[in-house]
Amino acid sequence: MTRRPILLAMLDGKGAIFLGVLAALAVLVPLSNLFLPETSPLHVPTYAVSLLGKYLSYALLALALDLVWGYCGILSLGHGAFFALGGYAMGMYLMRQIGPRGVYGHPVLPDFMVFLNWQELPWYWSGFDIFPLAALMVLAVPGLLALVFGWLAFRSRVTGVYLSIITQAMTFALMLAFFRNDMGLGGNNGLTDFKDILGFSVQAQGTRLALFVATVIALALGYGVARYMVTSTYGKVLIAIRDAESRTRFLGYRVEHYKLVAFTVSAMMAGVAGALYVPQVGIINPSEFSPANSIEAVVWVAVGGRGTLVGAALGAVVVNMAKSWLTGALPELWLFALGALFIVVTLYLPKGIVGTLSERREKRKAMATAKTAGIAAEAAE
Amino acid sequence: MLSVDSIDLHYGAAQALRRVSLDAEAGKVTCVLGRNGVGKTSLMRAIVGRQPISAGRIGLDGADISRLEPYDRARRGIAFVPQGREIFPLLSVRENLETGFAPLKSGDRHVPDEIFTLFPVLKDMLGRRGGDLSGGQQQQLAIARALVTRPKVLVLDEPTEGIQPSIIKDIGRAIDYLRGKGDMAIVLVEQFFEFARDLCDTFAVMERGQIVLSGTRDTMVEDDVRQRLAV
Amino acid sequence: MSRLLCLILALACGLFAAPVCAAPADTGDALLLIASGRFPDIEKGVALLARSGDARTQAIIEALRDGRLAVAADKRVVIEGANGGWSDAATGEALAEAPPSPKAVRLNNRIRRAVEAALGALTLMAPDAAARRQAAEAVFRSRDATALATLDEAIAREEVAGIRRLMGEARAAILLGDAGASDLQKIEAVDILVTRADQDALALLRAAAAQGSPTVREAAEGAITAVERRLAVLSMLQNVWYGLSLGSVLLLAAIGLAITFGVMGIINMAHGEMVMIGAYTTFVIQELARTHAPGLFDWTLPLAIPMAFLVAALVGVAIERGIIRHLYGRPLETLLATWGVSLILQQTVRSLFGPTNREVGAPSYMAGAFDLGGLTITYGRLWIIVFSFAVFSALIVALKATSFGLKIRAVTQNRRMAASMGIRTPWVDTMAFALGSGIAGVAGVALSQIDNVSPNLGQSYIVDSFMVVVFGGVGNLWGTLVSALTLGIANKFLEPFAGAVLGKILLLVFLILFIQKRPRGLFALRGRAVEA
Amino acid sequence: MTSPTLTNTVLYLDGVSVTFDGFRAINKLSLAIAPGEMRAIIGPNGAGKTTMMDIITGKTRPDEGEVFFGGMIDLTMLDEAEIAALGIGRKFQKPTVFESHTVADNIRLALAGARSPFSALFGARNRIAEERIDTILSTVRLTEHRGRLAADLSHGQKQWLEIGMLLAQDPKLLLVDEPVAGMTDAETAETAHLLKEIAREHSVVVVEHDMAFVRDLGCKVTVLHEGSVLAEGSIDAVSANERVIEVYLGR
Amino acid sequence: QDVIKVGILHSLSGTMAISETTLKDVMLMLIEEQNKKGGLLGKKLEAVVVDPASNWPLFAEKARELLTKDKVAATFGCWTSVSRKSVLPVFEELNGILFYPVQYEGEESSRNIFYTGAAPNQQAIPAVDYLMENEGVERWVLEGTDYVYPRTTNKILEAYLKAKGVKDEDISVNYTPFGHSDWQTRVADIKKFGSAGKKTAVVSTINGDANVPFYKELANQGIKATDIPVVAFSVGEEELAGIDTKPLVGHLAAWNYFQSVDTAENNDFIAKWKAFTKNDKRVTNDPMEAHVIGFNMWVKAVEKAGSTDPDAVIDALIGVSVPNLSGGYSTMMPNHHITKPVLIGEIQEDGQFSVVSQTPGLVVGDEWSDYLDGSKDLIADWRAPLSCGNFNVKTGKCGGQGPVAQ
Ligand SMILES: Nc1ncnc2c1ncn2[C@@H]1O[C@H](COP(=O)(O)OP(=O)(O)OP(=O)(O)O)[C@@H](O)[C@H]1O
Ligand SMILES: Nc1ncnc2c1ncn2[C@@H]1O[C@H](COP(=O)(O)OP(=O)(O)OP(=O)(O)O)[C@@H](O)[C@H]1O
Ligand SMILES: NC(N)=O
Ligand SMILES: [Mg+2]
Ligand SMILES: [Mg+2]
Repeated sequence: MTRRPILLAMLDGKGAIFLGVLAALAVLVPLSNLFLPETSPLHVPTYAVSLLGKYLSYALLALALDLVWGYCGILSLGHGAFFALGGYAMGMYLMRQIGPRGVYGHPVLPDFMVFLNWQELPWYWSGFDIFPLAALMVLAVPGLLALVFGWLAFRSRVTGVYLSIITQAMTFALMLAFFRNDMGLGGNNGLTDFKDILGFSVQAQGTRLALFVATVIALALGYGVARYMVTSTYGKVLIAIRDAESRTRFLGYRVEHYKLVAFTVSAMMAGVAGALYVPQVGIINPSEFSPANSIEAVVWVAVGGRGTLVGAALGAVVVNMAKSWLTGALPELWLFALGALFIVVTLYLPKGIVGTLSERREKRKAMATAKTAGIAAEAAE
Repeated sequence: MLSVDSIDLHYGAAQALRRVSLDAEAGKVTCVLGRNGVGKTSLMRAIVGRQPISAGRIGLDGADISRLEPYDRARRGIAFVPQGREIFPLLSVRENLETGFAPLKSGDRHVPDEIFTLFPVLKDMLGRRGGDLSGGQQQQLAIARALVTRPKVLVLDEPTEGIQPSIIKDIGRAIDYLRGKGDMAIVLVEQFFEFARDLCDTFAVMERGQIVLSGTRDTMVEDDVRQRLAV
Repeated sequence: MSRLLCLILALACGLFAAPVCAAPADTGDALLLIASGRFPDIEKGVALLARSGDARTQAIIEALRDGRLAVAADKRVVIEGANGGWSDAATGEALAEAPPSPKAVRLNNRIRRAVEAALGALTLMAPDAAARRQAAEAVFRSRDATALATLDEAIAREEVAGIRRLMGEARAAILLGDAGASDLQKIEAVDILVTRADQDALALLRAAAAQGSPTVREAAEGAITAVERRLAVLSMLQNVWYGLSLGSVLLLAAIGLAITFGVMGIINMAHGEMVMIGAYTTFVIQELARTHAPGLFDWTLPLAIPMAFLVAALVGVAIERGIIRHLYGRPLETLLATWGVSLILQQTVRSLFGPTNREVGAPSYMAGAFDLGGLTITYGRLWIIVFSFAVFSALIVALKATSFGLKIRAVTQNRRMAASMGIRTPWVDTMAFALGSGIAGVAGVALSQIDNVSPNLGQSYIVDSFMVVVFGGVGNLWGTLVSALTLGIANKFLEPFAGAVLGKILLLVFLILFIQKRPRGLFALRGRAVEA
Repeated sequence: MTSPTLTNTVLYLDGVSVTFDGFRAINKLSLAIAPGEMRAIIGPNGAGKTTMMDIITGKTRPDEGEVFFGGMIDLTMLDEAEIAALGIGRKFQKPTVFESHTVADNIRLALAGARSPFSALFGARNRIAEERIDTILSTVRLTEHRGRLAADLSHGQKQWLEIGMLLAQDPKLLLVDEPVAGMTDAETAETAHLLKEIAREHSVVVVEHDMAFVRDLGCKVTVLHEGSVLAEGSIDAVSANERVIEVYLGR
Repeated sequence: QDVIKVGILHSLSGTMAISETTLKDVMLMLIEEQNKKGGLLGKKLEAVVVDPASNWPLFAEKARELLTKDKVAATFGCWTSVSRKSVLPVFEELNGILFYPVQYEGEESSRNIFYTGAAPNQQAIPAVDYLMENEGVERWVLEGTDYVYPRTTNKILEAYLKAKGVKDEDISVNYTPFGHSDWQTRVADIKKFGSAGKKTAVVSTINGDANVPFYKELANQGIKATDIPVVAFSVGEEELAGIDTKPLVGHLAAWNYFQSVDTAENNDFIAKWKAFTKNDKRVTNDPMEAHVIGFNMWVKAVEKAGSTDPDAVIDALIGVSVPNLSGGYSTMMPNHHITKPVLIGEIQEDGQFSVVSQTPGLVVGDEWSDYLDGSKDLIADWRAPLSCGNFNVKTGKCGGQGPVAQ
């Protein structure tokens, strides 16, 4: 009985580099932001800290998606929904923190409710002023939705594009529902104009740094969880399911349970990502549910390398950095550049950035072993 | 007719064929024998163009076809019955057969009656989807489908696999009949030794990606071959 | 000035007590009012003109309607002829030279209504049947009591039964609202309107029920229930029709995808952009027609269909040759690449045609609506339904009955084996993708008639298209058909109860649940063949 | 049903029928396998042999009839995973292995043991398992391919890997569909030997067309034809049966 | 630094590009012109264009980028209310200046935002008045896209109509989602609602893409302006350019500017615009005029303050008066809204509007509606000493929108 191999396997080359980079970010970014003079080329301005934080929340979403898509073959086109739900849970907490500082000065009700003549908070808003409860909801709401949705779908053996499309239908339906003002969640405008988080101003430099560090930690933890899952026997079963679902059943594995665990964990990770995203960008609204957003998340994973975890995170960061930079630098041409990036990656890096790199490395290794094996074979003859 | 000249074949870094040469003549059955994983299927893949060769040359009627795409080789008369059958699962049996029309001139686009004489079971199943057939039925369909193209070279990779004894005999008779017509070269990969022995005009035994023994039926020493096929 | 004042006084008489104060209105006075440029005065001028009995009246009012009536700098009212010449409005005499800086008399809705009413009464006996029909409808709408006498005469002379009925209905409408009409006349009118049995009739009957004498009220109330019952049935049918037409739009949008995705297995995120390209092709053709051959405008759509097919198919060929070709066997990656393609195509169109909507007009046969036993059938929708079914049938034939279709299916089921059978797989792939793209382009022609022609056009259909294809069962064209129509009709039945938003949400939830029952769509292929 | 045959059978099929789109693939089939019995099933292509296995393993639901395991467990009520968990293992006619796993991992996944996601997540690996994997790999002669991806194996090697997985599963009842297809004669003999070994402690049902192999097995033979039993008995007896010769063996 | 940077925050891609791209172009034109005149405070202006891509969080990100990285002196941007809501905290936090050029729902006043589009009282209410007086409308369909602007506008209108004695059953309110494209059922319903014997009109707050299919369906089902007129608040010349307007003649729109307004300033502007875009067919519209006004006001205020320091400019802007394009002067009021004339136009065959009514004087933008319970007691006044965006005149207290806590 030994657990070491798993821990070791978890920390393979890629993983170690990844965690190392995250650790460095968590330390260096705040240091640079706080102590380097603004004129220094190494200074990270506060706005860039939040931007980085946003990329890293997206990275966590991509990681979550890769867990189900890369390792279990569930191409979810609705993961943005879990992200958005986590975001809304956090947004509701932040709204409650505004208190009487709203436009209409109502002690409890958010402005949009005052405006729509709501008399009291609807029941589903209660408790969101308490951070631990809100934090729980960040996990519970997406998790529960994933559990119910997954239980229905996996039990009925909905697979492949059929599953993809119903996840898309799910997020689409949620988008329409959240657009409705009657939902009591701010309609099209969503939730915005946040003031405090845990008593600190969301706009304060220190809060922004703390949120950034929290995101780094969440990403590292998310990576740890995902990596643990995929390197354990569980992960091998997931891959088996991806390759030959029915064969796995004939070995006695309850495929639906395996999928359900992965899907739910992944949804909760996405929820956390959304919750970290919201205070850093300052708004959550129904367009986060739009199918295009979820498809984009799939695109990040594909760019980075499906089934590599690190690649998914990297893909999210690369694509979003490119987007941030291009929308400013080439405002009228950036779609060409981004579109071209996607095409080039598919054509020349068929397994995504990380996937192709590690494949190259493995090939080199295989070449080496093949050589030695060849020698051995000759010797045997 | 078909000549394979000293070819190498790699899967990534791993070499599966080494300097393999083989000739197949019209009206003759050329058998390739060998244990699991020695490279028989790889050789067939090289012939039909599914896997590129890294050295050597494959010729058909004197022309070099080594670089041709699989469909161009098919159009020049190489038909293939792959290991694992590869029936088009959602096409009906009739449609599976009709895919063989592709290299034919429009006047020739019909399924020859002799095919149903060889495999009568197919006649009853024309409307059934290929994927629904039993394994043995699919194997028969795969051979029939190859024959629809009226090939010059028929490449069969373990055609008796999963077939009931009586039909194996039928297939043997069919191959014999096709050989008898004299215009078709037949390359046959087979593990079923007796079957191969009864049909072969020439044979080649493979080991570790190489041909280690070859000759004609008359010169074949059965025990040598059996030896090579033993575990 | 004083003359004008006097005129207005006279007019006030004319309007409110026409029978008593029958001051002979003068065309010149009317024109003076029209020349004033103030909307209320123009309106009065039209009314005065209508009553004048002058032979010139119709010409003047028609000119006003068409924007050809102008006031020159010298206050003279003039009419611009079709060929550019000018004539004096009052006399009809042609002017030797163009009047000084003529300014067209402006209209607003009130004046338009007055013009319509005036022309209605004037053209009730026009030689042209269509004009008479229009006139009868105008009178029905204006319910102008002064037209009653003309109407009676027109009814007596009318020979076309349909128009006579319309005129009778107009007459009934007037009488029902006319305080002077007897109860007997009103009840008679109620009976006539019951047979019309549409919303307009209902409105008139309701008004009568609210105001009339007890007997009239009773008759009207009975009539109202009858009409309402009929309308309820009609609204059901109307919903089916709406659903059918929405379904046919979904079908058109999805059908190209049924090939590229359903048959070829390419997750084609650029499908919507192919539709968009078709729509822009239509726009370009219409632009060309507008500038070079306005007479051919009605031919632009028939012309656009093959052109859109060709353009979209060519773009499809380029995409397939350049990108997709490298991705067979890696279906999921097609999603990434085609997403990139879709971004590029959108931006290309935005750069070429600008970000704003472009105008695609409706040829005459696409415009308007007709009445089918009480159902309003718009021509545009009718043609779209017909068209989508035609495209669907053509495609079924292409895939099921031609060797090309067989090859596409063979290639997509097992590319390697298809090649070993001698099928030129690259060629088949290209052609199949071109076919799917071309059909998407053709869909764009139809969609340009009902939706925005903008760079975002494709985006708005992509989600729905995938849903239709998947709901119907991937790879099953008939499934796509049934699925599109089902979703269309279900949507239209939910909308009146739940509203557009909730209706759509319900439909999506239903779809999710339905897939649990049939995990491979409506028309799932079953058996070993699928799992193999 | 508590008929005497029921209680002492491992597998009991009675009056089973199944129809696909109007085609009756299995027709009132009845069959009983005793504990520790080895049974060979032969029959023409399309007789319904594979379909029968599909029914036993829960892949196909019969239209009518009873299927009992261990005397009292109604298999028609269970799904594939539950049936496998009961101890019914299967080798497929067309070898299906997990292509992106290594040969060793394929075996590892098949190894008998807990199957729940939680034990897979939190259970530790153990050395005993590794040893068993080694043993099985050497039995199926894939030791030198241990670290290769299953996708890279040749057809015959995949056959062996499937057999290895079946061994690893260590089920009470083994359903083996055409194990020697694509094997050389020597390997065939080897396989027969292996199966006989296994049959000492397990019940085994083997479907095969290779009559020499069936003879090697030396067990009772059932001949299926058009979805029902045509003949049953020793290999010599059925080989001599006129009907069997007519529909299956040929002259 | 010898340039003054001006941020342009309009979507150039995504769903809103349809409307917003033009505003980016008009800003580029204005800046180019100003530079020709010698720039501002002796420095050249430099436009910083970014594309927030119709993505609301991206608006906030880009706003932050403009303010911190590019250090722009002022920003002209946003169209949808949600995009404004998204950037509002950013402008307040970083003390930037945003000119918002689109008609909107009101109920907001930020120290850092200048609202040059119409508030509901500068558009919706005059339009309804016109229909009541001139068309004798008694029955109302309030048809909108489901988001705040239509919802607020309709709420105000409902209150207003009821105050005018319109009965509940004569008002029908309906919302459809963004991009709604199948209008068959709705248009049929409107037709039905309109055939109850009373003169009916539709007040449309349908936004963006949904308009084209809506008008196409109106035309197809034969609803003419003479039967049921539709008055829209989000349909201008640019939107009409994508529609065949022949069947729509007579339908209305209420704006503070139309391209057809015949004044010297406007003719000059149109000429410059066509020259700048090198396109004879490019139209102008109301939000463009709002940007023209806003830009000119900013230029004047900077000159007045003698610097681009935000605090100075924010203070200097109040009271600045510049010519608008319809022949008068617009003034920036202490509530950060401006004075505007209200014009009602009817759609013409050529896609232009014919002005059929115009308010006699200028109307002051009312940020807190007098017709809503929560807001009728609120006022905004950003002058010292009040300096508050939501001062409650009843309680005498400033609500949450006081001076930004530093
Ligand atoms: N899903 C299905 N739809 C239609 N027919 C089917 C289906 N599944 C099986 N069949 C038919 O049922 C019959 C029995 O098939 P089965 O695979 O059980 O045969 P088998 O005895 O295993 O044959 P073989 O020895 O060739 O493997 C065949 O005729 C086959 O075509
Ligand atoms: N796609 C592949 N990628 C990598 N290696 C492969 C691939 N296919 C086969 N091999 C390897 O190449 C060698 C030859 O395989 P091949 O399929 O040609 O054998 P074979 O003689 O046909 O065996 P069998 O009798 O089992 O069918 C084997 O070692 C096999 O593992
Ligand atoms: N402010 C608007 N029109 O959204
Ligand atoms: Mg082989
Ligand atoms: Mg079988």
